[in-house]
Amino acid sequence: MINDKKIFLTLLADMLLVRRFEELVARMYGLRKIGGFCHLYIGEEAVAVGAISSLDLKTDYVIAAYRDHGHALACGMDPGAVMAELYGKETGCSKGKGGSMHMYDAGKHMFGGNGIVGGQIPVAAGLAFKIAYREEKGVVLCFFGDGAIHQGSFHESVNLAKIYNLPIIFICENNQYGMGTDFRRVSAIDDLSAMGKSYGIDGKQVNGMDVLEVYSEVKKLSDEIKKKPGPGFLEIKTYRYKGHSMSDPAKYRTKEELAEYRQRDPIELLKVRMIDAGQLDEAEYKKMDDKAKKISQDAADFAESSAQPALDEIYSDIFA
Amino acid sequence: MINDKKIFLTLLADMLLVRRFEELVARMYGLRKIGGFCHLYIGEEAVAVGAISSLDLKTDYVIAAYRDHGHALACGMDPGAVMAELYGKETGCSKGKGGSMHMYDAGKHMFGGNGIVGGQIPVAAGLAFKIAYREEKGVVLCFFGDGAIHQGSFHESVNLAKIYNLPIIFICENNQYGMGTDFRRVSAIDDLSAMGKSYGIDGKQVNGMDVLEVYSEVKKLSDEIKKKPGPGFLEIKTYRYKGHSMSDPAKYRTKEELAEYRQRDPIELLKVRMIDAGQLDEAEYKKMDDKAKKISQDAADFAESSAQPALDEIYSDIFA
Amino acid sequence: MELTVREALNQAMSEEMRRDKDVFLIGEEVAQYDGAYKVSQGMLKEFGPKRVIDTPITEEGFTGLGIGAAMAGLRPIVEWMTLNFSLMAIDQVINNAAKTRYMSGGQFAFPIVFRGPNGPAEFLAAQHSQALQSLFAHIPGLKVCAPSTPADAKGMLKSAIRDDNPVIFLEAEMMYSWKGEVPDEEYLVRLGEAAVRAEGQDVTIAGFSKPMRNILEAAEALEKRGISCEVIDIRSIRPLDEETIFSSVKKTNRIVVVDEAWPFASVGSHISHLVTTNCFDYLDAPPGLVAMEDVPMPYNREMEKQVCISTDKIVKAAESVLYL
Amino acid sequence: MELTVREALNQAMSEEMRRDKDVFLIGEEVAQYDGAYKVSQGMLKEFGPKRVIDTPITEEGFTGLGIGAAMAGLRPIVEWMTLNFSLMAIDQVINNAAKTRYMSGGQFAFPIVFRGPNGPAEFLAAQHSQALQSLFAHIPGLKVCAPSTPADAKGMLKSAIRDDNPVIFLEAEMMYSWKGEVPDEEYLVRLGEAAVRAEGQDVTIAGFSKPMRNILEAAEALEKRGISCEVIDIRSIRPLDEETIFSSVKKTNRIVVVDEAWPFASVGSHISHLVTTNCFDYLDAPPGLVAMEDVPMPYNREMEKQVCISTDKIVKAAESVLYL
Ligand SMILES: Cc1ncc(C[n+]2csc(CCOP(=O)(O)OP(=O)(O)O)c2C)c(N)n1
Ligand SMILES: Cc1ncc(C[n+]2csc(CCOP(=O)(O)OP(=O)(O)O)c2C)c(N)n1
Ligand SMILES: [Mg+2]
Ligand SMILES: [Mg+2]
Repeated sequence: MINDKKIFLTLLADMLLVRRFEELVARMYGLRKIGGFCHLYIGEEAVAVGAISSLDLKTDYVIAAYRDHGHALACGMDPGAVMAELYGKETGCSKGKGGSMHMYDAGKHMFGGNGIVGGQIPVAAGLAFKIAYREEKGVVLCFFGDGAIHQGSFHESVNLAKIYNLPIIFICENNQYGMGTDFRRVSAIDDLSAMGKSYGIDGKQVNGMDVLEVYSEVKKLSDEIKKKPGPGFLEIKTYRYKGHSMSDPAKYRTKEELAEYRQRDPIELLKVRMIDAGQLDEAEYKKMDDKAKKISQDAADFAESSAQPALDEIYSDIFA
Repeated sequence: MINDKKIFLTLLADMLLVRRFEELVARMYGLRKIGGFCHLYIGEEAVAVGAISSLDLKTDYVIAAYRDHGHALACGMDPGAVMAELYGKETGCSKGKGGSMHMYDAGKHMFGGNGIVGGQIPVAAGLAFKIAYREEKGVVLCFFGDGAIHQGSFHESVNLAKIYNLPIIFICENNQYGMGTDFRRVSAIDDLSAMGKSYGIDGKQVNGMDVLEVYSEVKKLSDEIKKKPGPGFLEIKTYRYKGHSMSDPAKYRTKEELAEYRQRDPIELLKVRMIDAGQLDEAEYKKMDDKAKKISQDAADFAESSAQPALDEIYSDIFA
Repeated sequence: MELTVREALNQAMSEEMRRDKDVFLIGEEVAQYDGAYKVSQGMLKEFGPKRVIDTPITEEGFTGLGIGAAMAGLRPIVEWMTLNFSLMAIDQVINNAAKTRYMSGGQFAFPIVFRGPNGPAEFLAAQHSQALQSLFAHIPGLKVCAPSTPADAKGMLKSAIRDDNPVIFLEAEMMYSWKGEVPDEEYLVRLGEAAVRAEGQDVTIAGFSKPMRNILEAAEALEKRGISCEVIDIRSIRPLDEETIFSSVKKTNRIVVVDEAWPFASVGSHISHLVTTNCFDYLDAPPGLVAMEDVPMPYNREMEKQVCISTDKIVKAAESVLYL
Repeated sequence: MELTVREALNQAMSEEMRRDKDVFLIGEEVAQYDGAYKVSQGMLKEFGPKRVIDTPITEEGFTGLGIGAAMAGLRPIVEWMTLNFSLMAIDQVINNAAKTRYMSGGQFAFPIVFRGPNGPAEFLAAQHSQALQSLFAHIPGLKVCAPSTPADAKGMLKSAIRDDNPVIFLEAEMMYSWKGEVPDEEYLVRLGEAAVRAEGQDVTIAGFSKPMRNILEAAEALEKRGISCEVIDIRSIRPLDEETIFSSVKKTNRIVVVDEAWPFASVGSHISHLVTTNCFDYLDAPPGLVAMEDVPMPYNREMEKQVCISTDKIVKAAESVLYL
């Protein structure tokens, strides 16, 4: 496990930003500034932040599903551009054409955002294929949910990645539910990491409420892959505090279950650990938290004051 | 392992019929009586014959891919109707509309015949679903190739079968090649039966050149399933003597490899075993073989003398 | 009684499940969650988990499973959470459901319904706003329907469930809360029959599903200006009730076809083609087509509105075929 | 020089791979087997296994892999062994290749070609005889081409490979052995341009891909009877060269469109619709459409012929629009 205060502080700040940003998104959704399907990442921050922080996005790549605000921010995308995208404004990262499920930043190597469950997994293999083809040193992190793992696209892609020795880590973000469905109800096995075996990969379960564990495991694996290309597979166990999307009251789980996970809150966990180790005090934490709130609010202000896209923009960006 | 002369004789006769039938098909293809994609089963007879002979097709079901003549005959379909289908005649099992890849006999519970690699696997799960839904006692045998196992449809279907406890045996007929591709080149693992683990199933490899082993393993598994419904998974290792289809010269493999497998010919193996056990002599064998040839020739004569379908039949059988 | 489309669909399925124990409902979130759009509300409770079945997110898998179950004699209703996801299962629909009866020389029937919301809703962007009727309507062996009222939703879904052939049954998210009168007693609406919603003389406007509201609004606006519109709710895309459309055009001599989909190779442009071919000498103007703009759907709401069908676009198209 | 379509396609790919090291070929049996239809003959030998890549039978997987590689900057050629199997990958094509540029506000380009034989060959039955141009042509964000000569096959495939957008490139098994003159020197045929194969006055006959042979035969037969045909090889379905078609119709006042696919919601009926909409006052007869019979393809060869396009059907359609 890492033990580097500077990294700890970054991880904490990044998780706080995602948390505060998403809380603000929820409010703005309530105010109808944002519409459509909107999936929040609250509770799961340690996964995207821990995993992506360990990368070098000059050479590495990230691709995710529709629950992608956290990944976008963890890739260092401009919070203003992400929020403006949620508002559908022309300053949004996708010029207001993509919305919540379609965050992209080509320069930051954030390749989406995909609304089709499992749809990004073969594409991710293609990103890794490009790295291998050009003999570069990068690795791809492909995020998908416990619901997505049963899609055929997962099976096909992992096999392809293995036979071509592609530098990719398949990360199943197991937040226990696919929409209203407890993952155990739709999976033949409970330890999803065992699925790697079908492709000659030793999968591993990782505690996704512990950002340091996530960071360390992803870093270790990506370092190995950069030396000896080939796919890795991690099941990162996590939990979402909110409903599946803004319209889901999440009646399919108990209050107790939610409360239990809140006890293991990833931000709280790191904070306490750092305070215990004398690396942080409450005042410093408060300052970090305030900063996260301020960045989020600035993003919302930016989005609010940005212009609507011109209507004839509906015809642009179809062909290159 | 079974030891029942009556069953041995049936298995031998059935394998001989498939062998002689397919040899005649090859000749008739050469004479352009048969056209299109035509995939022969020579060398693999023990798989369909062994597996299907162990069933009771009043309650059990069979579904296969496009290499389906052997399965059709093993289900007890009328050889004349199968041959006439290959000839495209109105007396064909599918009235000349299906051809080589689309053998069906609703009454005999032979449900195809599917030209899309992997396409029959979810359908097979549906047949098993019907058995479970109606609380019947049957089991479904779903045959597919080593090439088909990488299709997403396999992964999705096995998971479904497990979570719904469907009575089905997934049978991967591993004849070592998918078209011109050695299965090891496109599979992350060599022991395909290991893939069952992802779905909580103990897969098993079976020697597909030994019809008694196939018969016994399938029988054991289907008996178990009839007692306690749920999917099973067998990888039956076999070998096709001919090219992938009639147009394939099969240059991708060595003469030695083929010769080696011919040494373990499934018909020869059972014959010798029975002769050694005093259950058969050469004359009896010759008689059985002649009968197989005669049935095949009769089938061809029937096909030859059957009428072409009326041309306006192109508009029928679309809707029920 | 007055029902929403959602309730009408729910009643159709529930009544048919009471009537025939071979009918069952399968799909993502249809059971414990009562349906992503609550169309199956209460059905798990009434029929239990054997007949109202949640699936993993495996469209190809559970669609094919439904097809196999139908082939073996059951009568599945497969819910696609939205039609967008049917693209992952389309091979099963086209290559197995639509063709196996033919390939087997008529040995099997496929009494199966595939249903779910189709087309754009609001704010959903390109992957979640697709109207896919044209892809399915292109394929012989499939029936395709798209009702626009609670009464049709119920009567046609019941017919679809009793049909021995695969039926693609298209709903629309925005329509689920639409209300309308539905007969109290049991009834069916036959597939393959269009409905004339308003009789008129000057121009025919024909469409189906959600745009029917815009069509009726447009007709009203035009009536106010003294233009008499004949409004046809196509309802059944395949089989298509060509007669009703053609006889209307032979009367009005002008038609606007409305299809909430991309225009190229669409149901809409096909109907335009059929009208031209069959009513050429009656046409005083070429058929008008109101389709979605030919672009992926943008997320921004104003852009989205720009892309979609609107009452105004229909009025303009009617003016155009009337040379106004 | 004289080449077959097969050789022309092979040259197009090989030349582009020599020119640009980001171009690679991936698909089932393209490498060690030299292609199921031998289109990639010798390419593994020349370019090695890094650039000519065999895949497992996983259309969704390797199609999506190609899309990702294109998104990251490479220029993949994805071979579908036949277009029939593209149905297993169509979600990737529609939801990712066609839409991601738009959904990202123009951040990514998708320089990718999907190619393979489309439509009926001989004796292949319903699952292996599908002409799927209409499904792809319906989708904004895709280009679709279907050449009919070795020269176009080569020149258009080279253009498709250099295009920064997803191109569906439709071939035909029966065409692979067709021969024709191909320029010796390097050349490109631009996408989006139709070719007038014969000038004429009395009737326009327009089509693409394999039926072009029947069209030319039909035109010859009609010429012998003194009927002068203008023959248009559409070549590029999307973008469609509407101008060439419309100006021909404005001259001849009659058109027969030939599309080797099911008629409903097809490219063929769409072109008929476009012609009516844009040339209404010039038309002396409604457009004729020669399509496949609206049935799944039967195996029996005589039935198959009955279902397919034929020279005779085209002649009859021309007679019909000429009121002969
Ligand atoms: C192919 C497809 N099927 C269904 C849906 C509808 N849907 C959206 S999210 C979702 C649940 C996915 O769960 P999971 O993969 O666990 O991701 P999570 O939402 O938990 O992050 C479903 C069913 C979809 N978008 N795409
Ligand atoms: C979806 C799909 N992709 C490709 C093909 C072309 N194809 C037909 S058979 C075959 C090889 C299949 O190999 P395997 O599953 O091992 O079966 P075998 O022929 O060995 O019995 C291929 C690639 C097809 N029919 N369907
Ligand atoms: Mg989940
Ligand atoms: Mg094989």
